[in-house]
Amino acid sequence: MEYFPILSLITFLPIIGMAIILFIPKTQTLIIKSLTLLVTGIQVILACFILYYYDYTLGGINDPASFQFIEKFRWIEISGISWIGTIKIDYFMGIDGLSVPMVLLTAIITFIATLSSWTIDRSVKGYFVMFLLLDTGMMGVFVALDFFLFYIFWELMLLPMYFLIGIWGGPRREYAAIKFFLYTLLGSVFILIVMIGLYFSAQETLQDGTKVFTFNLLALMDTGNYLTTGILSPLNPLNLRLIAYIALFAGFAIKIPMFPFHTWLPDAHVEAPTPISVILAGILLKMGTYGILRISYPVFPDITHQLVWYIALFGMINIIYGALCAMAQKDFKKLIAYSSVSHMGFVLLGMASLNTMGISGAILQMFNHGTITAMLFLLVGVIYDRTHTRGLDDFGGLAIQMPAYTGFTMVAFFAAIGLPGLSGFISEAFVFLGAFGVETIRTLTIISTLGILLGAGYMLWTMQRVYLGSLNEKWSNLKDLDIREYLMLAPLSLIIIFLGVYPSAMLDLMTTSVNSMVKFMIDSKAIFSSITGF
Amino acid sequence: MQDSLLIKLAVVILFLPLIGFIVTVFFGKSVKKVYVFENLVLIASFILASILLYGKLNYYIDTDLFSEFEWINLGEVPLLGLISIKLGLMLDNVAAIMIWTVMLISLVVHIFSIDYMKGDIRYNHYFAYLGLFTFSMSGIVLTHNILMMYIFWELVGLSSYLLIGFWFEKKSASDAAKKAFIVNRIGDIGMFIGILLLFITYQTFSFDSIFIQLADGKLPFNSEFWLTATGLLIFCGAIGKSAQFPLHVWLPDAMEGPTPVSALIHAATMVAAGVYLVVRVFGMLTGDALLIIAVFGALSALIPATIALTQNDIKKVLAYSTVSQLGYMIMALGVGAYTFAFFHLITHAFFKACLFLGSGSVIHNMHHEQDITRMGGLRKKMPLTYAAFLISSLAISGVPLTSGFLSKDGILAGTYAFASLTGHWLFPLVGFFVAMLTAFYMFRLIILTFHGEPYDKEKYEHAHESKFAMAMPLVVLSILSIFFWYTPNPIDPGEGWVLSKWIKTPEIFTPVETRYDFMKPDENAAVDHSSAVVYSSSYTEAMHNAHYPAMFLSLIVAGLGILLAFLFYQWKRIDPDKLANKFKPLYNLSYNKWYFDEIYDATFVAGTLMLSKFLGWFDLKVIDGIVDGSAAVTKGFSKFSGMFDNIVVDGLVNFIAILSGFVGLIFRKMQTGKVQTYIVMVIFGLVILLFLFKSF
Amino acid sequence: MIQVGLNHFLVLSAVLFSLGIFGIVTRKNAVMVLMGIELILNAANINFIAFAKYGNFGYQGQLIALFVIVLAAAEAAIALAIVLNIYKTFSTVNVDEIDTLKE
Amino acid sequence: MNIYDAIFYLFAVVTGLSAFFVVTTRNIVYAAFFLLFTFFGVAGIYVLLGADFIAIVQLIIYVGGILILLLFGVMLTNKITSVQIKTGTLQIVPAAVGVGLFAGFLIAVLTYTEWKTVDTALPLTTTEFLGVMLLQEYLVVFELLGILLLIALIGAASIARR
Repeated sequence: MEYFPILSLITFLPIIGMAIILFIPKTQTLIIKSLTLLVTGIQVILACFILYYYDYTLGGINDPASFQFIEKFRWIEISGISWIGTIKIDYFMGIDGLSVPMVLLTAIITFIATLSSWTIDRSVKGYFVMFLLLDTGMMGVFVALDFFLFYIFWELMLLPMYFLIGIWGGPRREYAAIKFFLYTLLGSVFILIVMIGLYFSAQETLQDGTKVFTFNLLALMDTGNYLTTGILSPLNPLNLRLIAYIALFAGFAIKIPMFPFHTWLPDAHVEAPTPISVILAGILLKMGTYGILRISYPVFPDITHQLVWYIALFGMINIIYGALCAMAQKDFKKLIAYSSVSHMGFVLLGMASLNTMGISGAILQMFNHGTITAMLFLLVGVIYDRTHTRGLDDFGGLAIQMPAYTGFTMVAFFAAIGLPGLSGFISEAFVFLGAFGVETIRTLTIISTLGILLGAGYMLWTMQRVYLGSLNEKWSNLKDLDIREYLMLAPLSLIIIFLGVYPSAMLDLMTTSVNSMVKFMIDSKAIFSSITGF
Repeated sequence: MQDSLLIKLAVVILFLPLIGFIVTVFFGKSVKKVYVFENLVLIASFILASILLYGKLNYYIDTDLFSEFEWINLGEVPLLGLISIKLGLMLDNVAAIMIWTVMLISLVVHIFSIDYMKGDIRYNHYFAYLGLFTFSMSGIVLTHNILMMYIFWELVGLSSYLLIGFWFEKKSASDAAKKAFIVNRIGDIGMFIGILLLFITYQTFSFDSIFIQLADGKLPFNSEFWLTATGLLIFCGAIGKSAQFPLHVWLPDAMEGPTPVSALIHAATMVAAGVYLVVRVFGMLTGDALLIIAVFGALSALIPATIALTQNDIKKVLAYSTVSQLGYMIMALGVGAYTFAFFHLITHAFFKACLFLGSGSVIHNMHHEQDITRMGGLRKKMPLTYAAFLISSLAISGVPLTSGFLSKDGILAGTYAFASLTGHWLFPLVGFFVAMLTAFYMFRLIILTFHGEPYDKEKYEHAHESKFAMAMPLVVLSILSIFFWYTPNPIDPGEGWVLSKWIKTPEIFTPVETRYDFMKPDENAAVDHSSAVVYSSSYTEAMHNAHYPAMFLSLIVAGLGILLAFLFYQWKRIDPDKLANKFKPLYNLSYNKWYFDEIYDATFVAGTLMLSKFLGWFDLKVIDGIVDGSAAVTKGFSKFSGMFDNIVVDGLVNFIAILSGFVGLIFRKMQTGKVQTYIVMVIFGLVILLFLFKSF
Repeated sequence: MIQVGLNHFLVLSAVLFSLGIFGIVTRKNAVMVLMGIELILNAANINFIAFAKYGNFGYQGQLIALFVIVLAAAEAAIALAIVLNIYKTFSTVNVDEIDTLKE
Repeated sequence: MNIYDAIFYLFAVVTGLSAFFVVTTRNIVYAAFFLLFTFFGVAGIYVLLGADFIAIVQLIIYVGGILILLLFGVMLTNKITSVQIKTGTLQIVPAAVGVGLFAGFLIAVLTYTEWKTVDTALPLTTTEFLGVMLLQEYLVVFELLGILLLIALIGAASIARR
């Protein structure tokens, strides 16, 4: 396995699938669907391979030697362009404990979203082409270790998403798609600016001893690589790093989405077709937090330490505000969209703690939220397919008509409100354990615990309005789940229950990395104070 | 018998009901008879629990057994070192007795339910949920670790949610289920914060290692205040689960569930979990914390008792009496009467389960009539139920020869002794007053239900004694409400084996200066650490002195209460309605449950809903408005620039186009279509170029 | 008269080249156009070989000239085939009458 | 003025004149014959430049191949028996002016440029060296040319048959 480019394979496999689909006549929808299913299935298998060969003892984060499945070679090399000098960009992929859960999540959720896409009947070929392109973009973000490559994947995913919402979406799809596109594009611009700023601030020493400007994230994490005169160098007296950090953070925060940048989410979710909602909530939202952990934190440890309180504050606002907004919604999908806002707040809070428990809680919450919310959206999709309405007040008593469906809903709902024994609990508990241990954000943490209560409030209220009570006569001939729906929901609920009972399965993957990350953050605090003297 | 065997037995007991749940819930639809499996599982676990109890009390009466395994390992954490989270079981006498009680009551409820629930469309699921509940409750009882306790704590909440909302077609049932879960969550948040405090202080969740570190003088934030606060935060969990004031509102509503469920969960076991939690963490509660706990207990004993006086729903009366009795236990713990509190927990479990099952029997045979004013005279029709109900009522009222007398008298004596040592005389006062109220409302219940003339002749005629499966549990439980199971001496519980050998006051680990004065070790006794007696001798003495006065007083108040009940309802010497009219405000206050629901609805619930509505509006209009507004501004600007583009820029372009079109008209002539002409032109072009760039 | 050197050859090739172009441009008959093209190719060849001799490029110039000749042969074959085709289509080989490019 | 120069001028005149006649004569058959002389002249120039092999190839391919081909083209497209083999000219004046100017500039450029010349003494026979180069350094090109010729052959046949 040593030199097998498994990461490239898992990333570009969908592109290959896409190329093949382009040659299939568009009337052969079954073949197109099966091929997509095959491709995503292979991705899941590859992810399992990665898991199997993954070495739990290697930390990663800033140490290139302890990254795994590394693929690195010179990708773009343009020499001697006037004042810019030589441009050298690496094709650099590798994974550590931060990315492994995300790679796994992406593979699983995409596979399930493919199953859920079976009901797409409008221009199927185009849909799956876009779908697979999106898949590559998402996977790429999680394995790229070069900022430039990361950015390319980041942008690559934007376009198919726009079309997927804008063409296959609901009645207000154009509005939602454009809102999503512009919002995230705005974020990308911020990221781009900071990326370029970083590029001209640090130089990497190559093996032959020459120094070149670099996009290599690991090189950017080393304070020794920064030029004294670099724009974003810690030594630069202008101290633009704070502004750069905020810009970068804002870029990622839009994706999370963090209050007050969250309003694209409800619209996008409501209008997107079910599988796209699943991907949006299950994977895309994680990119924001992943980006912060992978880039913002280690590249700007000094600023991170300064701004932790604000990150926690926004986490708290997300939790409480999202929950309260969710309570006010009348549309099932919107409710879940706002619950995502609330749940991603836990991730922010956990990250703000900067200790092992908090950060592993945050990553675990990312994974768990991915599975739980994906399941919630699938569940909404199930009744939407049957009834073509999503109004919470249009239903009632579905538990009588669809017991199996209600059973799955219970699993998802109770996981979402953090019931022990289901995966949501562990991550929330870890987030709180971590955040509570930090003195500065303790008060915020205590306020955030209200989120657990509010979560129970809106989820159970929804439960009551949709599933309990007497059956609405209109729906007296609804059918319970079919085989395909079982296939989508059962694996997710198994994951949820398994991780609830045995969270170590996921936590062990990340502990070494999280520990080395925390260590890195602590060490770099000392390094920075010795450099800059604050 | 080896200790490892006992622990293994405990593990089996813990997981058997879970297996029952899984099997029953998955085959509930396809296999009609699967509930039999669940019942067999319960019988098996009850037998095992009996063996466990026997083994523990016979062979390991003074040792606590532990077993734990690593659940989560966080590895070498920077600054903190190795951190791992362990789960495990602890088996001490308290746990062994409690698990046996839980299993017994669960078993009788299962058997009772076979007939009671017959014909329900989700019959098998009902048993599955019971299995889930039994599993979670066993988890709470057997755990040695506060995180695990929290885990099972929430699972108990889940099963309670499922069972209260079992008849979810009724809106009131689903409302009650939701309310129960959310109100419990409020308490749980407090408990969770308490757990967080414990963890960041001690880096562990296990009770024993927390206690050891506490005994070494390690305090949260190095302050006694925070130790008190931690204790109280943990107690918040108990407030929620044991339905203590001010979170007691969910329990009466929870009576929407099937009656056997009320017996199992909302009377005997789950609500006792709160008390059990305080029992478990007793060693780390400071004097201040205990005092506040006692105050909450006293309030919870008093307020629901006054409410129970005027309620007409048979189950609601019992529900309020449950809250009141749990308040007793909490108060007892607060005043340091640890052993009596736990003793009362056990005895209460039996007689309250009996009362609920008895009421279930009545309700079942009266075709789901729950209003006691519409019953009456059932004594003749249902003698067995009546007898069981009567014994249990005597027990709860504290009449001698019953188990309730022993435990309740102990609690009252405890408050009395506490008052004599510290001067807080309000506690015994409340205690005795509530004892009278209890006797009164219980006998009011009995008289209205079983005595007198039937209200509804037709229903009365159809009523009959329950079948064996429903009657047997009543008999078993009422027999367990008689004194001789616990002590040979019907007036002194202290001589019984339960209190002298099985349950002992635990060691206190809090710093000496934070304890009640009477809990500080005596100077002369301090040498002997191994002694189980951790209180000072002054307490023992006070307790001894309190015993007889308390007993007589409690007898008097119980008798008074019963007498009043007979005066009011049996002999009708005093007209309750007239009295009610005379004290209209007080009556209304009691009848309307002190308006707790209304107040909460008007403040917290409405407030949250309004806030959420407002934020929903805010989000849609303001935040999204800003987004849309900026989009609109951009759009307007782009419209303007579009116009500019159209008229000015494009005009210019068009002009150029027209111009070039004109020129093109001229040059069009040159377009002959003959390649050769083009070549000539190329050549001219080349010449011109050469001329222009000539370097000579 | 000066010694014959590189410039002489170059001038000769320039003359040949110009004549070739003149032929292409002025002749009506497609075959004649082809002949002009051959002249141009020859002019180029002279340049190659002249530079090979005077520019110290060794044999590479000659080799390229060889390749050009080969290409010329191929070109002539194809071009004549096209001319034959045009003749079949338009019944003429006069390029001035074939002006479909105009439309 | 040595013999070398004389021979050069001789060939130059032959080439130039016959080329001039090629492009000016109205009779296609004559033009073809003048082309023959042009090729001969060019071959002579090659010899003067020390490229004996190329000169022979020039003769064989151009004279023996291409010229015959052109003649065939003439024969096939002009029905000799009925139609005159003469061909018209067009736009002589602008073409003459343009080409003249162009030629002037070209010659000016070529002569005024300072060419860096090294007069290498090439061996008398170049065949061997060319052969070695063709089969070693330029083998790929050589092969490609072979393929090209084949393609041209097939292509020409198929186009002509259409």
